[in-house]
Amino acid sequence: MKLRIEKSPAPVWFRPLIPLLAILFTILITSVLVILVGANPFHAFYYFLIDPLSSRVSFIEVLVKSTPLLLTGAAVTFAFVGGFWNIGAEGQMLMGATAATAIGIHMHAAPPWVAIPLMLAGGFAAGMAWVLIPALMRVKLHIDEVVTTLLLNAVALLIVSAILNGPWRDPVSQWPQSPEIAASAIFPKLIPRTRLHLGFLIALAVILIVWFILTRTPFGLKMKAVGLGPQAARFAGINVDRTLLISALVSGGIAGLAGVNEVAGIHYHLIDAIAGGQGYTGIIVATLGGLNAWGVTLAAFFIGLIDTGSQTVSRALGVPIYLGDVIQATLLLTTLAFLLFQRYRIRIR
Amino acid sequence: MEQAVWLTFLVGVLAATLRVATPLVWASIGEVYTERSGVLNLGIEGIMFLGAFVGFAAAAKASQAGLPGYLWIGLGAAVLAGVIMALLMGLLSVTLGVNQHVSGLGITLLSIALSMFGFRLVFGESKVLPSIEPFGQIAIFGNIPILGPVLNQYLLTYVAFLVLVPLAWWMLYRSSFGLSLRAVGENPEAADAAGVNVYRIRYLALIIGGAFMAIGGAFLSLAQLGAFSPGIIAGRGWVSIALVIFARWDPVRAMWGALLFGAVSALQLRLQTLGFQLPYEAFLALPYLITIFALAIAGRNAPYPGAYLKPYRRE
Amino acid sequence: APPASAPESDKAGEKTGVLNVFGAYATAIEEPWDGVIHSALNKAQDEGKITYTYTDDIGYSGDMERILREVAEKNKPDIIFGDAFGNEEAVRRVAKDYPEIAFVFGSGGGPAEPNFSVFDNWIHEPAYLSGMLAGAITKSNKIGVVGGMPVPEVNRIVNAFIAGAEEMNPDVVVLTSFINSWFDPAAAKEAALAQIDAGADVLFAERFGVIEAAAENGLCAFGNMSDQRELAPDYVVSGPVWHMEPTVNYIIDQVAKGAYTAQDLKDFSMMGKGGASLAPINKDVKCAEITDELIQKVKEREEQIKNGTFRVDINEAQPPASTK
Amino acid sequence: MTESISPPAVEMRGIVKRFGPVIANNHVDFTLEQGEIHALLGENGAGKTTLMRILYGLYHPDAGEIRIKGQPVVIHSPKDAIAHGIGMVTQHFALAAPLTVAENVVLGYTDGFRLDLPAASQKVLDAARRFGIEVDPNARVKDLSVGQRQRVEILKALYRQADVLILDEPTAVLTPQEVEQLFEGLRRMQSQGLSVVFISHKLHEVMAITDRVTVLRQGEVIGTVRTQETTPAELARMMVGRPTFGVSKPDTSPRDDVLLRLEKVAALDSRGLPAVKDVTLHVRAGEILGLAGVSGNGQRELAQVLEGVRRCTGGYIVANGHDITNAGPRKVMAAGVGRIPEDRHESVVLDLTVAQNMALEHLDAYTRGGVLDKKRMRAHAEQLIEAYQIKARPDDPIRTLSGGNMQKVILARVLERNPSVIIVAQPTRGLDVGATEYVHQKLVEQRERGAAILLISEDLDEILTLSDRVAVMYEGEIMGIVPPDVDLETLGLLMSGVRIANEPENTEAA
Ligand SMILES: Nc1ncnc2c1ncn2[C@@H]1O[C@H](COP(=O)(O)OP(=O)(O)OP(=O)(O)O)[C@@H](O)[C@H]1O
Ligand SMILES: Nc1ncnc2c1ncn2[C@@H]1O[C@H](COP(=O)(O)OP(=O)(O)OP(=O)(O)O)[C@@H](O)[C@H]1O
Ligand SMILES: [Mg+2]
Ligand SMILES: [Mg+2]
Repeated sequence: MKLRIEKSPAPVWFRPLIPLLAILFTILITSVLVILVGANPFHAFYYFLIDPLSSRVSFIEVLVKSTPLLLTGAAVTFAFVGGFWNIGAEGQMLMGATAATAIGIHMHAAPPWVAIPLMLAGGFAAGMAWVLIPALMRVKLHIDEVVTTLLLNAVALLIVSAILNGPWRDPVSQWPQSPEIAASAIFPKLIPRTRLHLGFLIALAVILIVWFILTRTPFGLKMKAVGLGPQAARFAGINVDRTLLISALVSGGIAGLAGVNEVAGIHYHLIDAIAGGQGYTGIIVATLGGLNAWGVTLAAFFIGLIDTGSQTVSRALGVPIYLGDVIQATLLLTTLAFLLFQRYRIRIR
Repeated sequence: MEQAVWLTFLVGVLAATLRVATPLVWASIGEVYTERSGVLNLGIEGIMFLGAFVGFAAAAKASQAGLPGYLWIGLGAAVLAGVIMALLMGLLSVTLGVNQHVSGLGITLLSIALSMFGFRLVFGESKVLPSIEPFGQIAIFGNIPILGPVLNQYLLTYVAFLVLVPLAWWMLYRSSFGLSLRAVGENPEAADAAGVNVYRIRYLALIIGGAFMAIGGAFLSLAQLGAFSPGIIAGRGWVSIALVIFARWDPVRAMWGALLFGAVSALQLRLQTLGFQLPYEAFLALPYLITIFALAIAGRNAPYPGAYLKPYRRE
Repeated sequence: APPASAPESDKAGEKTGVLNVFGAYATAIEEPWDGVIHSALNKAQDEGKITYTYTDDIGYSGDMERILREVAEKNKPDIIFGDAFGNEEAVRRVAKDYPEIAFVFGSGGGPAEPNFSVFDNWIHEPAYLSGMLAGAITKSNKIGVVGGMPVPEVNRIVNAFIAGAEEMNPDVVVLTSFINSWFDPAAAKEAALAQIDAGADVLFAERFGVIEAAAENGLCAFGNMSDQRELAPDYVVSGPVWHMEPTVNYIIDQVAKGAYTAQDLKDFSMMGKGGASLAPINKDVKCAEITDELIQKVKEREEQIKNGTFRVDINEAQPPASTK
Repeated sequence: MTESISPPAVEMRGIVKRFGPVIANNHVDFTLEQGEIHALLGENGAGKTTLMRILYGLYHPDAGEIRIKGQPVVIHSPKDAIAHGIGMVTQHFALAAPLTVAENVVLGYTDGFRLDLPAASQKVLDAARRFGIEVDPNARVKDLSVGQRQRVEILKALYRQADVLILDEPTAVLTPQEVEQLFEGLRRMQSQGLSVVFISHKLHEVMAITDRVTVLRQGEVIGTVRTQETTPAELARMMVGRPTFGVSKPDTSPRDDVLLRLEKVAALDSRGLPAVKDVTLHVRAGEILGLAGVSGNGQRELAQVLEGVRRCTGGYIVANGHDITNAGPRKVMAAGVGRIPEDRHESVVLDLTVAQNMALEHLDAYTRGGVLDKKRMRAHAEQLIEAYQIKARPDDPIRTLSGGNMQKVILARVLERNPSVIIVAQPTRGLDVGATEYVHQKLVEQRERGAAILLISEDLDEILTLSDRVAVMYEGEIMGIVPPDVDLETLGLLMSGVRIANEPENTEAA
């Protein structure tokens, strides 16, 4: 048997079905594992995909879960469109969270309308600062940013850990976690008795802005030109270095906002697990979302849903929590592969 | 007396350096192979994890069944697991041409999830970590004064430094497979036109790479620890990615990079014992910073494989 | 694997007989701290006192609060056990919103009215006894300790161990390394090997990975949290063990009676109430000779601790890298 | 006939190949006799490359049959093709740049697992000698010139004992001297029994080297003729379906005002070596100044300096009264300079649409209140597509356009702004007769309008028919400036670095 991939766009009516097919396929192949641990696959997938949407509380939790992914997804999208392969959203997010904490713990005297914008600005700046070195290395020395940004994630984590084990170690519990930020710096809740907070609106606003820049402004077109053909872009009079630098910095900044979001909306203090892989998930969100703002929005909700669902499954059916992780990873890979059908057809001969 | 203390210290550092470097040598040479063919395999962290788990689980089961060569059975199972993941990576990134960052990260997620799931499945909820009698160290040099402890190493360490590194170098630069591999990574169109099967070479590279990565992971569970735990890889895959770049895609330089990393880690732990209060984070960040620094020096000449990250499609 | 409960069974656990208990763990239950709680609850379930479900490896990135809220809303358990460290604020926030549920969490902080009780692994007493054994059997007068992170929970165990060693052997030097991780056995092993190179001939394995280093070098080691003898039957001498059964049984009792109040459950994790013990001393180790005289001495101390005539100091300061 | 005794080297019968709706080859029959040089002719997109890629196993035909030396064969991949003695030199070279010549040559054709490089080098050297090809087997391909790389490609095929050699537009990137060398090599190979398929758009080359010609049009064979029994005019008619006429330049003379002035301009190449040395040129309104020279003598770098994408390390440039020395593309364009670069892919973003590419150089004109005016971009593109007869829609990614249409897009984008200075390099490389004629026509129109045009080309015919004056460049220097009716011998001397007596600027004054 031989697989051949041919370029041939899928008919328009078929495209929305592709993610559904991916889900079906995933259910099919992971059912084996579900049965292996003695659970009913139908129940399992009910909890995975439907249950989180079936109650108001858990639906809101899906939104909460999606919030940082909207931001990291937007961050990665912005960079990738501009031709900057930012794998470092994780580290930029950590730096954003660190800056937000540094500001937040000193805001006891400040009203929220001072504290919150300050934290957002600080987080954005810190994310930008963390991507600055890889961006400059790319622009000035032509050094591939995939690796530099990836490596700086580890460095960011070590810096956070050093701060948390050093000056910011919680004075009471002695655990590596920072003091809590001031009450005025905490994002207000959008709905009482839920965790949905201001960060969700901020994330939607960021998505909207990213969409607008990418599709409606000359700078967006310049970014695409630089991303798709830097040489030709330069020939056309576009300042490639500047465009690349701005894409990278804005991307880092948005990732930084994701960090602010976690500190001010969820934890209220800094811990080293605050990014928890969500920067990497942002890459997945951006790619699944096809590097456009609406796709990213959908992908973030989707990942938020299966993330929530995976814990629900384990609890409801008493199966190891890792079953959810397995299904989630399988779904990711399957979707990734199935998305190809939008543009290609696979011929088996 | 002073002298003796420092000698023990030095010998200890050297021995630990080799130990710590071993899994990195395996994994980074695996990654050299895949990257030389033009595929960045970010699944490395997961494949090492899976190798560590499958190797351990198979060895533990074989040991329970009373099989004599249970450790080798474990190692074989780990290699098989690594190869399967490599095939999956190949299906995604070579055959289907999916974005390599995402498929690699996906492979890592899947491998870790499968390992943890498998661990529960195989060992249940154990209170004490299950363990096995691991590979012992080769003690034939144990009697040599001073250097004895340095040379007392695991078989897989010996294989890594004395067989794997030279063999990998030879394969890459002195075999026709290596030539095809380099050509495929540089210019798949050219290789294809010359009659080299690009897909086959990339799959082979991924398979070899996956096997080595899995052995790197299995070294930790089968030799160094004799146990498996969720924190077993702890970022060693990412370090290996850094080493590959630092080594400019050369197996011998990758070995030196791994040794450097090993030395830094060994030193950090020993200085702590001697009472030096150094922030350990600074030490751990060192290999990453050195790599970035080395890249900055190498600058625009960093010899990335020409087809790095690019899927190949004939039509 | 536990049997799959049908989706409808969520409403089970009316306060009639069997209590409905939920476990919420930040780490995998293979990690010993949570493992101890988990096994105590499992035992209670086996004895028919409770029905027990749990979620583990929840992590520290914001999922704990969601899971607790969902569980509180949907499953409506009578009691939730878990570890709060690293999720402290989130757990306390949820507890406040569900006063009808008993929240019993491992925590470094105090209890909170009306429903938030705290416990911790107060195993410094058996750690002291382990230290006595270690101090007595070291020949090089150097003992190594490898710990996870220098938090109070760990510090007080290590400090008690050191104190015990020093009681038996005033000349002893105790080296302490932290690997700054809860779960990196390879790093723990390397740290232990570093201590062996520095002359240590007895090791205290606060974390996994250390016993392997000791066994490989034919040296004695002490486990932690559970009896770890089976890891290396020839080399593991003993070690402090934590039991959650007293805590669990007490809470179940209180809740069933309707008498539950928020409190610090510290005492239930100490030797006096059977919440802590010294693992059976392994006389058959190949690394040292454990004399009856020594065992006798340790047993005496144990008795004194239990009847309150000897108090092991609680010192939560970070132990020095080397005591001398 | 002698050849009828031995079966043909290659026979392709009824070959069909579809790409979606496009039929690239429609029941094509093609026969290559042993020992002949056979030309494939046709407009862009006629299906020449497709047919040969099928023969070389790069594409799989939807229908049809292939016979090699009379035996029916199925060719799945280049490996099969090589096994049947077929070698192909593609339009875009298939070489791995960081590897050495020897490594590239033996790639995929090594015996055994062990790679004996010294022995391989020796064998490569032997093969090279046999066919009179000069290469250093240990040189890295990335250090070789285009001509040398092509020789490596040919060597690769010969090393594999090819007796059928396919050359897809081999002369498109060669200098006249290199073309001559190539032809010599081909004749030698022919004498040793090789059969050659030769694809070219240049009719005089076809007339000079081939024995037979097969003409394709829109995927179908129009006919096969003996070269000796045909004329360029007839071939052109077969290709295009109508008679063609060359472009003639109206007999107007340039005006006096110098619109483009280069004074002692110097620049480095990508490796940092001096490539352009003290070049002084003046181009006047209504004039086409041709810049001739063997490739690699600094023309490319000079063009890039003028286009604003390469640093000028000495001297200055004035265009239209503006100093544009190191001004960058934007200011260069603002000074009224239009640029048509050598490499089409250098000036369009392949994955953007036609409309986007047409607007890319002047985005400000399509911005309203900070927002992109997509309607205007589209309207503008539709208008240009109409005016320049481009076969494309505004929203097509430009990648999907043929070379000729892509060139028209670039031409439209530049010319619609009526630039007073035009820098144009290799404008018809790879274009067919019809498209070439179109481009030449447009350039002549611009000259009529009063633009100052610097035409850089390695195609001497092009230079000589279009230019008012011809400057010759050699190793970064201007050797002399001569009228277009100069004798070819003088031109040849200049191109090989022999300076003629009179000072260049003397001709300028005339
Ligand atoms: N890979 C492809 N995918 C889709 N269509 C293709 C592909 N390759 C060629 N075609 C189509 O096949 C037709 C023939 O193309 P081909 O490259 O064979 O022309 P050609 O005669 O070599 O042209 P040129 O003179 O420009 O080299 C073109 O019209 C083109 O649209
Ligand atoms: N991937 C592709 N998809 C669709 N059409 C293609 C593709 N690749 C090539 N073509 C078509 O094949 C034809 C010939 O391609 P080719 O690469 O030979 O370009 P060309 O027209 O000869 O220009 P140039 O020689 O300057 O590259 C073009 O008409 C182009 O439309
Ligand atoms: Mg062609
Ligand atoms: Mg062409």
